[in-house]
Order: sequence, then structure tokens, then C-alpha cells
Amino acid sequence: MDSVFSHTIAAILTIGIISFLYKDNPLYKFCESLFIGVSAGYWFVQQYYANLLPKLFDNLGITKLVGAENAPEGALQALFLEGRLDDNLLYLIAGVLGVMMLLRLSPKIGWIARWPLAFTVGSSAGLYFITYFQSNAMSQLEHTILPLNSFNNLVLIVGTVTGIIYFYFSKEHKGVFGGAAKVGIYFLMITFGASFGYTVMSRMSLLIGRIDFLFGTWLGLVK
Amino acid sequence: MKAFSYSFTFYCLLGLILLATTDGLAQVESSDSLLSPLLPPSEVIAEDHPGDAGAAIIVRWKLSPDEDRGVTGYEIVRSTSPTGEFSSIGFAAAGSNRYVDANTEDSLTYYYKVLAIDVDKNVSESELSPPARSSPQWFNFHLLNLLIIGGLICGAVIYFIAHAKKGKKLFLRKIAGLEAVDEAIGRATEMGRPILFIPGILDMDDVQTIAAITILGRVAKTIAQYDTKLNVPTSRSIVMSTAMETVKEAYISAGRADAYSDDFVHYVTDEQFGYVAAVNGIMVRERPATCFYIGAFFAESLIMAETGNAIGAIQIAGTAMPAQLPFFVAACDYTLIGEELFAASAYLSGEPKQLGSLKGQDVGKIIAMSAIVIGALLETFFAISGSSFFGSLAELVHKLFSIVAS
Amino acid sequence: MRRQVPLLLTAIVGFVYIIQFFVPHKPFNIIEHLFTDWILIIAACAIWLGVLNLLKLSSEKVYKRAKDWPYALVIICGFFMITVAGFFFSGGRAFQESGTAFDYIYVNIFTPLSATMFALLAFFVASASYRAFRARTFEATLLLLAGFFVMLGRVPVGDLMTSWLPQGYRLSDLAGWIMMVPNMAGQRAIMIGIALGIMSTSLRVILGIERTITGGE
Amino acid sequence: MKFFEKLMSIDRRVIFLFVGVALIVPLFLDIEQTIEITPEVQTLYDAFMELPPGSKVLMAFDYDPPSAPELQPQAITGLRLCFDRNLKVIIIGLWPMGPMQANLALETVFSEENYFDKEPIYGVDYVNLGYSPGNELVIQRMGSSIPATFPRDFRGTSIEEIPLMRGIVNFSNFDYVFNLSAGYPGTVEWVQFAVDRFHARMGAANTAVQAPLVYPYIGTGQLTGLSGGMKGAAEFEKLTGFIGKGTKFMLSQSFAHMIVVFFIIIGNLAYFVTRGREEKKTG
Repeated sequence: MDSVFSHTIAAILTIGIISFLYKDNPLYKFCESLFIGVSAGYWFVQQYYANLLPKLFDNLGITKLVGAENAPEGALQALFLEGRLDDNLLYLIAGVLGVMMLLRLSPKIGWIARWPLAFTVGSSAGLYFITYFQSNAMSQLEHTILPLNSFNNLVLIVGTVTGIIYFYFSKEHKGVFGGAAKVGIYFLMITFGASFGYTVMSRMSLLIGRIDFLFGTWLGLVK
Repeated sequence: MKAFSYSFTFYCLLGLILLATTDGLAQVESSDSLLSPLLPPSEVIAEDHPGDAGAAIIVRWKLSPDEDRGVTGYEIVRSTSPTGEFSSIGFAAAGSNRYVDANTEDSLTYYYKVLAIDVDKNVSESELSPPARSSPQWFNFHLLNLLIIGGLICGAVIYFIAHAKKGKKLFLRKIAGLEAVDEAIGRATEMGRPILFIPGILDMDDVQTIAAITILGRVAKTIAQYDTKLNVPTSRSIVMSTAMETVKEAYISAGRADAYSDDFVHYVTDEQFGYVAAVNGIMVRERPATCFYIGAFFAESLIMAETGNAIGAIQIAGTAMPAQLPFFVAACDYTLIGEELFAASAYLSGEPKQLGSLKGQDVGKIIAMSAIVIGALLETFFAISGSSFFGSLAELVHKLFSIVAS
Repeated sequence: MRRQVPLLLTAIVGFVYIIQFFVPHKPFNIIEHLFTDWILIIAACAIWLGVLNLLKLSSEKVYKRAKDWPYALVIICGFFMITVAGFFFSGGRAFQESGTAFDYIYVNIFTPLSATMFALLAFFVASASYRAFRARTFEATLLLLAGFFVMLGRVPVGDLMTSWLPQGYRLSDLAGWIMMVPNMAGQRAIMIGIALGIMSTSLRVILGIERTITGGE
Repeated sequence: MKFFEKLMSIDRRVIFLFVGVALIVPLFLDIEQTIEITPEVQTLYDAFMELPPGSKVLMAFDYDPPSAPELQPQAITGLRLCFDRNLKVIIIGLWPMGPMQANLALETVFSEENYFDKEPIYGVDYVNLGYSPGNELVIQRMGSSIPATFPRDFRGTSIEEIPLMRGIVNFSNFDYVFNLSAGYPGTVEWVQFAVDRFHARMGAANTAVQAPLVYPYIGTGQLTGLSGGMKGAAEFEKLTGFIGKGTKFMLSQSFAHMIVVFFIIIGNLAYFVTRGREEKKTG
């Protein structure tokens, strides 16, 4: 009985979302709002248990401090009970940054939220600088250095080089250079067409899963 | 004793010939491993693993000569004294001649032995390795080529920024999507409909989102000059907070602080498809005249772009997600492709310093193109002539761009 | 304080990140792990901002009886339903295990909604290809042909149609070639461009030239 | 000619309707399809059939619900084939949702009428060791010690208390590895580590998107067989004789695919016809 009930809920929600294809309607609006509320709550709970609790509260020992059972010893216990500076004490900085972020709610000192923001932006700039340089630029380059002894290699090298020329900003796309950039666009178009065509089939299988749920799991019409 | 072993070998050989002339190839192997003892790996060397933070020793050895005759793998054992008790630390598969012991203490000296093991669980032990100690290094020399090339590109960017500061005029080609921004904003104003700006679905720790918010700042500055409503739903809290701040600054600097409202930017949900459901709802209900999709997108790209298309909005997209570009190109009016997304904020700012950095990027492209062309030519000469001179030059180019760490 | 500190912080953190890549020695070896954790903690705190914003806008709608206010009420109810279930009725840290109230909502409400939203792509992919795959210009024709051949080459019909050709020259082989050669070339150009764009953007941010986000105009 | 002009600006809901019908109707049809068996699925099936009863098969479930339509039928067929042939199954997952998909597949297998010699018993004939984080590093760790990598099963039982796991140390104790993969980590990593380093014998089922990436491994013999996408699922079902959803789904998918191709063709047709007319008007 229970599974019939829960399957029926899931089925109504499934139909509600699909109904958007025809036009906006109250059932879709209901599903949309429920989805927003539930998913915002889902990530809210997730963030607490996946990040705040283990990374901040456990590492610092706040969980233990508030008297939770089976909680691990943290950096605060190490500092005050054993007089030892634990590496995890560094997480205190993260806690401070987190609180600064929340201070944005205060109109007076809301500007301090820029500090944790600057930290986030700075570290992602540094991280992306390195990772994209390494795995996008360098490794792609190295794999394109091939002997021109086959038609395929020739196409690959011409395509890559003209494609890069298309992205060149500081020279007008005229003459030979413009012609090369044009060839680059042609390669990009083939790329877009091919990857589009490539995904069509897998997108269809997503829907098959939902249809199977409606007609098979829920209604039991498809065995 | 000697006579015995000679005759033993003789019989073995005889047996082998007999077996080989019949059909029992598999039997050859087993009888072979039965008769001659398994030979151990040799020349075991242990040394500090280079370019790391310490706590790792790399062990190398020469494969057992019996490698092809049923060796299934190697067991690595270590001890802190040459005469002490050796304990197993791990296995390496047959055919491999190195093992990284990533669990050492820098203060201790270690000795290693490598044991070959065969199908029948016979074990044969190598000689002792010389003593080894792990230590941390201040530079990872495997990454020297990255430092050099990265340094070159950075240097070019910084040089052209400084160059542009002096007021040198720079030519920049047109980007169709950016030329259309003003027109798109103007159209929304004429029609009296809002403008929708979607800054992608990733958080501020993605550079695409950083670029998206920067572009939002520039676009908002233009929008502020008209009385058009801006709607920025976000899927991350930090993005919401940053976007609010940025839009506010834009309105203030455009002298329209009065027209700004905190409701322009709002949070929806972190969930990818929940966010799309909401954006779709906003589109069909508010009917924005212009939609911007700028930032990092995944599968939701097409759901939004198709809905936007159905309501007849002008759509300008920009992303560096290669898998989503085809969908934006197919469904939107203008698409900033990959690098164009990152160039867009510099273009829109119009500041010489920012534009200078684009010229620096182009130097990176010249490096990339010449590396491909020169490397390919060297490879070709090598393939045609077989000359080791070209071969080693080509290998050098490969090494220069290789990222394979130890 | 307001403008300078964030700019300085961005620069320092950015440089430290780049240095740690090349320098394996202490203390740089722990930085990547540590900073990643810190960002996660900041984001976990920040979600309060977003959630409060969502609840504020929704309750304002309900309070003012604005258009479609009942749906705003659904948002609020949905949010509290799953958070109360997650924090108080699902056994603390084990909240995601099957059989908990949180898991029940996840399986029966969250999953069908997100899976169906994802599945809408099947329809949109069809309508988008109807419009986009038209031989309007030479470029559009290339897009069309590449897409068309790859699509056909991936279903048995494609090979059936070309079964008169020798093996190795059928539609699936053509599709494979398009994917492996011209498509790969285009992808590489895009990826190399993106890498340069990201490097330059990162550098502008770290050097404080692009300060829209960190320091205002 | 009016007809073509209308076609040009067709309401997209018409297209939606066609796609929906193309996907739904085949599920109710009992069309006898001629499914030609490709060599890579045949060799996959043969590899299972060559295993003597009692052999141990490691099944790695590396996918999540969105890829389930393509991979679940293959998982079900694989499990059914193993139980039918009295092979022992050890399940793991490199994706968090993988082991849950495995449980769903087991449920399906047991809920239907089977003609197994004996009902498979948990812990004796099959076991689910659950998910372990670490991507390809998990495979590497398994190469040196499986009990250390998976100390407990999905239910929290210590591995020492599970009869089936007794004596299993590393890949040499498995007779076959069957990987169901939808991306990273997946078949590529399994080949690189389990096959190349630890010499496991392995076959795989992949999503249609993923399959071309692993095709090269069949030529070299690193993979003994591969079943890709819905089509692979249908072939695998045909070979084993357990006709399940893969066959039905495959029909649906082909229909929808053909509808898209059909619309592209008439779209272009309409475009050329109407363009031709416009040119005449101006000229």
C-alpha cells in the first residue's frame, strides 16, 4: 500500500513537470514551487552534514564541546586540555570567514563579507590558472604534435591551428589570416554539429526511464 | 652433484623438444616453472621520491628473467635495518619495475627487497637495496617546463597590460555577441519587458562564474540608464550576494542608485534542475524580451534556451563548457564561444589595461600554434628521413609540453 | 579597509595557490586541501544567506497576497518539510540512509522531479534540432551534415542503409571518423582557447586589474 | 505550398507529441525485431559462458539513476546469467549510487519467475560490498588487498563473516570482472588498472555515449567484450534468452531517433521549397 501511495505521488509530480511542455499550468506551478522548496532544503541539510559538521565543528571540537555523543576530540580540546597546537586549529580561520560571510545581513558591517569572497575568488583564480594551463592547454597541445604522414593527422592539425586562429583577437580577420579563421569556424561548426548529434540518443533514454516509471512501475502496464 | 644438474638440464631440454613438437604449449610453461627455480628480480635501487613533500621513497628493480614464464607480480618488503625483520608494504603487477612507498618517515633509513611471485606461489627474493631516506624538496623539477611556458604567457599578458597603460591604441576584432548587447537591452526597454540574466549554475569558485558576474556588472551599468527591470535568479548563495553587490555598484556608478532594488537578484535553489524549473517558470510568466545565459552550464542549457526561444526572447549565451556550446549555438541568437566569454568582460569594460591582457592571450596562441606546427614538421621529417636529429628535436618539443609527472 | 584588504587578500591567496603547485615543501603541501575545505565551509555558511533570501521573498508574497501567493506558500512548506525531517527525524548524521524520513522525501519527491526535468531534454533536443539543422548557410550546412551523419551512424539503421558499402566505409565508420578527427580538432582549439582565457582572467583578478567583484569599480 | 510554409513555423508542441508517441507506443508493441548480434556482445556472452560453475565474478556498478535506462537492463541480464550458471557475484561500486542500482537490479531478478537450480543466498552466492570513494585509486587498492579496501559489506557486516569473501585477496581470486559504466570513473579506469596492471579478465557494459571511448580496448584484447547502450542491452538479452526491458527500450529509442531524423529532413525540405518560391517572387 505504502509503495502505491509513494509511487502515485512521484507519478503526479512527473506528469506535472511534463505538462509544462503543453503550457504553463497550476500543476506545473505547484511542482515547480515544491521542487524549489524541497531542493533548497535538501542542499541546506546536505551542506550542514557534509561540510559544516565534519569539516568545521568536528575538526575544532565544537561537536564534543556541546556534549554530543561519540564526537571526536578536536583542536580546541587539544589546545585547552593538552596545551597542544593542533593543525586543525587552522579551521578556526575558516569559521571566522564563514561568520564574516553571514555578516552581510547587517547593513552596517555588511562590507566585511567581501573578505571571504576575496578569499574564494583568489583561490579559484589561482587553482584554475594552474589546472587549465596544465590539462587543457599543455596536454592538448602535446597530443596535437603529430607527424603529417596521414590524412587524419593533417586534418587534425589544420583544424586545431585554424580554430585557434578564429579566437585570435588582436588582428583583423582579413586576407589569408581571415581565410584561415574562416576554416576555423567551419571546424567549430562540424564540432558543434557532431557533439549535438552524438547526445541525441542518450537524451532519449532519459525520457524512456520516466515513461517506464509511469507505465511500468506505477501503472504496471509495461512488464 | 654437478653431474646430476647437467643430466637434469639435458632431460629438461629433451622434454621441452618433445613437448614443443606435440601440442602442449601450456604444459611447457608449467613443467618449465616446475623444473628450474624462479629467478629473482635484480639491481634493486631505492631513493627519495623527487619533487614531493617527503614521506615517499621510490623503489626500482630489474625484472625477473622469468617474467614471461608465469610471474604474476612482485611483493615489496622493507625494514629499517638490513638485518631486521622485513614486512610487506605492497604489490606491483607483473611487468612493472617500480613501486612508490608513500608511507615513510623522513627521519628513518629504509632497506628494501623485491620478491617475485609466480603462478604456483613460488617466491624468490632479491638482494637488499642500498639504504634510502625520504626528504621534502622546495621545487618540483618535473614541472619546470610548465613554469617556463606559463611564465612566458604571464609575462606577455603583464607586458601588454603595461603597454596599454601608456595609451597605445590596440586593434581588437569584433565579437558579434557583444555588439548585440546594447541592441538587446534597447529592445527590452522598447517592449517594456524585463531582462533575464542567468549567471550559470556553479559557485563563485569557478572562473566562469567570476567572468559572468563581471559581465553582469557591465551589462547592469547599461541597463541602469534605462528604466528596464533586471531579473537575476541565482543557484548559489555566494553568487547571489556577489551579484547584488555588483549590480548595486553598477547602478551607483551610472548615477541611478534610486532605480536599484535588492529584488533584482534573488536566490532560488542549489539544485540544478530545481533552478531550471524556476527559470522556466519565470520565462513563461514574465516574458523577458532579452535573456543572457553567461557562465558555467550543464544539461540545463538547452532546456532554458529552448524555453527562451519559445517566448521569442533575444538570447545571448556564453560559456566555456565545451559540451554545452552546441546547444547554445543551436538555440540562441548569439553565443560567446569559450575564450570569447573571458574576453567579453575586458571588451565591455573598454579599459586599456583590460584590453591589453587580450593581446597577451594572443601571444599564448602564437606559442601554441608555432609549437604545433614546428613539432609536427619535426615529426614529419623524422618519419620521412628517420634521422635521429629530427627525432630528438621532436622529442624535445614533446617534452616541453609534456605534463606527465613522475 | 573596505577596498584594499579584499584586493590584497585575492592577490595573496591567488599567488599562494600558484606557488603551491610548484613547491611541494611544507607548508605549501597542505594548502590545496586546506583551502578547498575552507571554501566549502564558507559556502556552507553562505547558504543561509540564500535560504533566508528565498524565504523572505516567498513570505512577502504570501503576506501581501501577491499574484500566485499560494505557490510561494508551497515553497515555504516544502523547505520546512525536508529540513525538519532532515535535522530532527532522520537520525542525525545517518540522515541519508534508506528508510529515514529525509530519504523518503528524497526518493519520492526530489528524484522524480529532477529526473523528469532532466528528461524534458528529450523533447527540447528534438525541437532544437528541427530548427537548427537547416542548410541556411554554408556553416549551418556543415553543422547539419556533421550532426546528421553522427546521429545516423549511431543507430543500426545507419549501417543498414549503407550495408552495400565495404566494411570500414559505412555510416557508423563515417560517424566515428567525424568524432575522432574534425570534431577532435575543433574541441582542441576550443579547449586551448579556454585555457588561455582562464589564465588571463585569473591573472587580471589576482593582479587587481579586474576588480568588479573584489573591490568595486 | 502553403503546407510547407506551415511546416516551417510548426508549433513545437507537435514535435513534442511525435517524440512522446514514438517513445511510448513501442513499449506496448510486441514487434519481433531482427537484432543482429555484434561480435563484441557475442564475445561478452561467450566469456560468461566459458566460466565453470562456482567461478567468482566481480560486478562493478559505476552509474547512477539517469543512466539506468541503458545500464539497468544489462545489469539485470548479467546478474540473471550469473545466477543461472551458478556463478558467484561480488558487487561493488565506484559511484555512490551504483550499489543501490545493484540492489534494485537484484530485486528485479528475484521478483520474476526464475528457473535457477537453487535460490541464490546472500553472502554465499552473491554479496554487495557497497561504494568506496577514491575513483581509480580504489581499483589500485583492490589490487593489493580487497579486504582492506572493502572491510564491510553494504549492510555493515564485516567481510570476515561473509563466507563468499573467504580467501579473496586481490584480482587473482576473481575469474571475471564485469563493469557497468556511465563515465568517469568507469571502464577506462578498470582497463588501465585492473586489466593492465593486475591482469584481470574483463568485459563491460557502457552507455551509448561512453562506448566509443572504450571500443579501442576490444581490438587489443584488453576487454573481452562490450555491450553498448540500449542496442547492446537488447543483444545481450537476446543471447541469454532473458528478454527484458532492454529490447523494448531499444525499440523506443530507435523510433524516437528516427522521428528526430525525419523532422530534420522535412524541415530542410520545407526550407528549400519555400526558399525557392521566395526567390522566384523577387526574381
